[in-house]
Amino acid sequence: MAIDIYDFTGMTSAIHESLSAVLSPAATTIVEMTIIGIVFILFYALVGLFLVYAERKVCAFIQCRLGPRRVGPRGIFQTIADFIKLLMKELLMTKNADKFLFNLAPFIVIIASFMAIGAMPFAKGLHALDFDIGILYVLAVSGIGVIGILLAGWSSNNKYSLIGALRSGAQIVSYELSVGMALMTIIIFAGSMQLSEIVASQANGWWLFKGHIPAIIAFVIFMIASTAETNRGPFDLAEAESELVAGFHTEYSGIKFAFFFLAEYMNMFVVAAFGATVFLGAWMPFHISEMIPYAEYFNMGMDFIPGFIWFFGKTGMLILLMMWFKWTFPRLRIDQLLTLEWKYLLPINLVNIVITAFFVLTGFHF
Amino acid sequence: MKEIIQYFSDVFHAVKSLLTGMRVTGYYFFHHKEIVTQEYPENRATLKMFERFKGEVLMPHTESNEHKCTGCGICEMNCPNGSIEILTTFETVDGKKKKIIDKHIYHLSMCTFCGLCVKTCPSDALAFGNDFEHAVFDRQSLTKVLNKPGSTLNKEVKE
Amino acid sequence: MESEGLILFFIIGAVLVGAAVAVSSFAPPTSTNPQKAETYECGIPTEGTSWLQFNVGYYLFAILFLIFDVETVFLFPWAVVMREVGMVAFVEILIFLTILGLGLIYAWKKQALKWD
Amino acid sequence: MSNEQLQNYIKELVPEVVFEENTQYLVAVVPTEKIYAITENLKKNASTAFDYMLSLTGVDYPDSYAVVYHLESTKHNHLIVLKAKMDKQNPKIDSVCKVWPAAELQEREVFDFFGVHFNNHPDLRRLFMDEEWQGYPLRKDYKDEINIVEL
Amino acid sequence: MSDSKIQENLQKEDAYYVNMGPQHPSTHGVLRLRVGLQGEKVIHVEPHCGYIHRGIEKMCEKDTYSQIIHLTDRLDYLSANTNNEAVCLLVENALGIEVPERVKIIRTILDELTRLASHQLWWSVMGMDLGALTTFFYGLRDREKILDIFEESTGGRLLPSFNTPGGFMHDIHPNFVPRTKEFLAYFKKKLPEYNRLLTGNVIFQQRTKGIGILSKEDAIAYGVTGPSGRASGFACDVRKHHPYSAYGMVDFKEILYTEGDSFYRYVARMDEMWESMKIIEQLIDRIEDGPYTAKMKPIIKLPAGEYYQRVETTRGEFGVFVISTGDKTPYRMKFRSPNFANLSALDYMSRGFKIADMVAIMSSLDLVIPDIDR
Repeated sequence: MAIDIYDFTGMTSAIHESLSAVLSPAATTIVEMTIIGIVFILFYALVGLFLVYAERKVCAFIQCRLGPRRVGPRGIFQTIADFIKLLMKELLMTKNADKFLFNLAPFIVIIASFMAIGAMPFAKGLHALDFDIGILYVLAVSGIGVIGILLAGWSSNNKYSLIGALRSGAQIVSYELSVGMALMTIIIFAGSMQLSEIVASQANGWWLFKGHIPAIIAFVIFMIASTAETNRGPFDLAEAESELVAGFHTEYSGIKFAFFFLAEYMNMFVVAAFGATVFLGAWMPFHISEMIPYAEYFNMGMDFIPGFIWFFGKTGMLILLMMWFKWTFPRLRIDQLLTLEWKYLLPINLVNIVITAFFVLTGFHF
Repeated sequence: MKEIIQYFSDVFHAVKSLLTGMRVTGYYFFHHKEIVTQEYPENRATLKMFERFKGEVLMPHTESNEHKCTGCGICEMNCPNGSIEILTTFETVDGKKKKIIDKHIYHLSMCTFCGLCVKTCPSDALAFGNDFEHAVFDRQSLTKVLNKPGSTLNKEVKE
Repeated sequence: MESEGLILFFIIGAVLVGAAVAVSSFAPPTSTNPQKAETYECGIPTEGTSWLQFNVGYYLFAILFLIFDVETVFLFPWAVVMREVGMVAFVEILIFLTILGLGLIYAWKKQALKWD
Repeated sequence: MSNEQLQNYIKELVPEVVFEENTQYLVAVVPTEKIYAITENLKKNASTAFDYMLSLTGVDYPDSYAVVYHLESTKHNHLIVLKAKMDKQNPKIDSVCKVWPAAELQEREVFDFFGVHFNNHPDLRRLFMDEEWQGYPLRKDYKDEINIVEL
Repeated sequence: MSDSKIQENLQKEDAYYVNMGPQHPSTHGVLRLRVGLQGEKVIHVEPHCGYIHRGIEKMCEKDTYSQIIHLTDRLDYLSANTNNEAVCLLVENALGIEVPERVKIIRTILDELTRLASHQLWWSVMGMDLGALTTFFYGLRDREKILDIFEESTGGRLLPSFNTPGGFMHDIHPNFVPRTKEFLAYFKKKLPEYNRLLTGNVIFQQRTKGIGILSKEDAIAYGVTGPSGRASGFACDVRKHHPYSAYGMVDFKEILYTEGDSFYRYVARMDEMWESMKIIEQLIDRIEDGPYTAKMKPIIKLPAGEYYQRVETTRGEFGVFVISTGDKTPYRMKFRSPNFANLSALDYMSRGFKIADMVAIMSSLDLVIPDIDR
């Protein structure tokens, strides 16, 4: 069992109590909200900047390059410099664009990713939104993002953008199913849709290992489908630069473009964090079976590593995997993309759910 | 049944081929020694071009400020783009009027580095330099006079 | 900290974008040029409208998605209680998924999954 | 077929044909109005089978415009050069697009540069120059003070 | 009008038109394609050329034959050396000059190195067009080694202008032979990596197999030559059928496939790289000491007449057609560029496929735009 040496519950409740001691309940809520808001904005910006930097470094190393090196030591401030540059760029809009929707699209994309990030269990006690239908909530909210992409593509009044947007529509519509069904296997195992309960159910082993073959299949499908959902290569058809120049965000410039860019990375983080939560036990440390000699010492050592490091470590590994996909594979064509979903992932998924149910029924899992 | 076996073998081969590709990129991700790019402006000190690199046309001068150009105009005639203009003056040596070079004007902006001027020069007065950093703000400054001011014709060159 | 949290995240998302766009709309140097407002189509003026009728291929998949997504909604509650209900739930879902699978096979055979 | 056999075959086909002498390949100057019939025959006939058109060139000779066809047979590996001359006032010739689709763009190029009009060409427009361009640049009498700099 | 023609016109009316190019990532230059689409399906492709038309044929009419060399570099810049050689061979043949065997061998080696460099770039760009950006860097990394060989010997990386009528500008660098050998040893290890990364990839195969099929008859009729034509079964290798330079002295295989789709155009080029290495290996040890040029007059005048010289560049058959009046400049000079003929088949090949396939077809044809526009 995990020893709670890095429990944040005490800290959060202490803040809550000290605030309500001096303030009225309503004021307490407002102050707390403000704190959470500021923390999340900072966190969001930090993750975004780091991911952009990480992607550039990863792709550089894969491509026998050095990557950014000029701004700051090893180029770590490169993305900040890029952000400032993008902020200082003129916002352009084509004269034929639908102005309201054109401006609305980046808001929708960012808000969707923001709301999804709120539901991530970063560590014990650090969990802003913990609904009892947490999985469904994350699925629903991350599905909103595509509306932003569709709007962006349509309102630009550009043929490339329109094709890109419609591609992305067909793509998300298909892969939403696989993501949902892959998660369903874990819901069957865990018997709950609340993220904190799913995490708690993995205290003595992650579902990826506990869940046997069905969980591994579900994990693979989840990784493929969620890569597709975030519009990342090899599924980046919506912005396929060799065909559609930049797809749905062809007409966006400056900071508005930056938000689409940021949203893609944040969605990648959400998806990876979600995968880490559901399949790899979020902040739960890695434990080995008690049958192995000296396992308890090993497990204690693992417990000593703080939960949020586990969480970010797992998320980072999944993000690295997604980056690795992107920089290795050619892009799929739209009909192949749909074939992959409807002829391979979906049938396999349906069968996998039945197998999972059978495993749970017979108790044939750890 | 055959179709189902085909279906699963397709999946298997697809995954296998994808993993093969990922192994290649994964190898380079971890082997930083394979990185081939250079950091160009910082490595100026160590950057060495091959000696034959055609960067610009030069007229080598000796220490005593002598060049070999007689002003014959063969390079001007051979240049396909008109990048070379030769202006000559007359000099009186021993009572005889003699044609010498006044200005050997070279338009770097028009040069395509075909090498015909260097090749056809009868007195080997021209050579290629290795400098490749020609970016300037003003197009006029790419027009160069190759013979240095006050330079004279090397005595060894036959007319 | 449930529904108000939702609103909070909605607001901070909107504030983040709004603030950045506001800064960006007056901070950068601007220049006006009618060319900048042209639709980008590789430097050539675009022909006709860009809001055009599109191939039906996409919509077929959207309808299929609708069918399967509704089924998924049925599956989620089942998945939660599967462990408690036991055998009955398993048999029921087997029947349900068989019908669903037959539907998929039907669509497959009818070439509905083939993009044209 | 050897060059002589080819020569005889074409001579039989079109008696007016003139063969140039001392040339690298067999060069036949054919009557312009019969170019389509000749090329079609040369391609369809199994013993000649000129199925591959290497190049289609426009030439501005001092006395006439000409279109030069380099034809090769992938089956028999023989090569022939056909030449069709037109008067300078109103250069017109039949298109060979139907015989070799490769000719479509090449004929447009010749039209663009020499102003040779190809009858029955599906889409005879300028190819390289602007639609509004005046004159035909590869003609010897073409003058352009702005774009052509004499050295 | 026939039924099919009416059908086609109806489709055209139904279509909407998208311009790809002149400023588009996948046209590799400034080619403009006006693409008629129905949904994602391509029903009509209309090339608009001329964005980098420089009038090289007109310029040639007032240049001497030595000066023309530097213009041919700039046609198909990826097979610059071969283009140079075409003009040199034409002049040599017209004048009846026999160049030393050493020159022939070195020319052939340089040709094949050019071919390798060009195919490496094509491989990089093909991967990039299909969305695998990493290939671009791997291909360029290996191409750099060839460019170094060129730079050391000729002084130019991309545009060497090394050939002159009769031979070369100057002698090759002493390092030429060891460097080429080193490169061959290096590239033999890297080429299988290309296959592992891209050729075997299931996504890549799905994207290219059965796409843009060109039958042998169509390939001949459209004049599609080079690896693109040979993938359709059109035996059009000038090196084999009309050997020039040292190609008669070496043993190599003409790569022929019958499938004629994008994938086999790809495979044909990959196989050609092996053949090129084979040719270089056979010749590299046969370079003997000797003169680097034949004796030439300072001013070259071709006897009056009409000449045609064909060579095999990286993309197909390159032809030079010269009409000389006995002057030191040609009366008319025409370049038969392989890309121009290959482009004419693009419309026919991409009809009925998707817009993404059109990009794959175009990159499998390996078009170089300056060669089209001239």
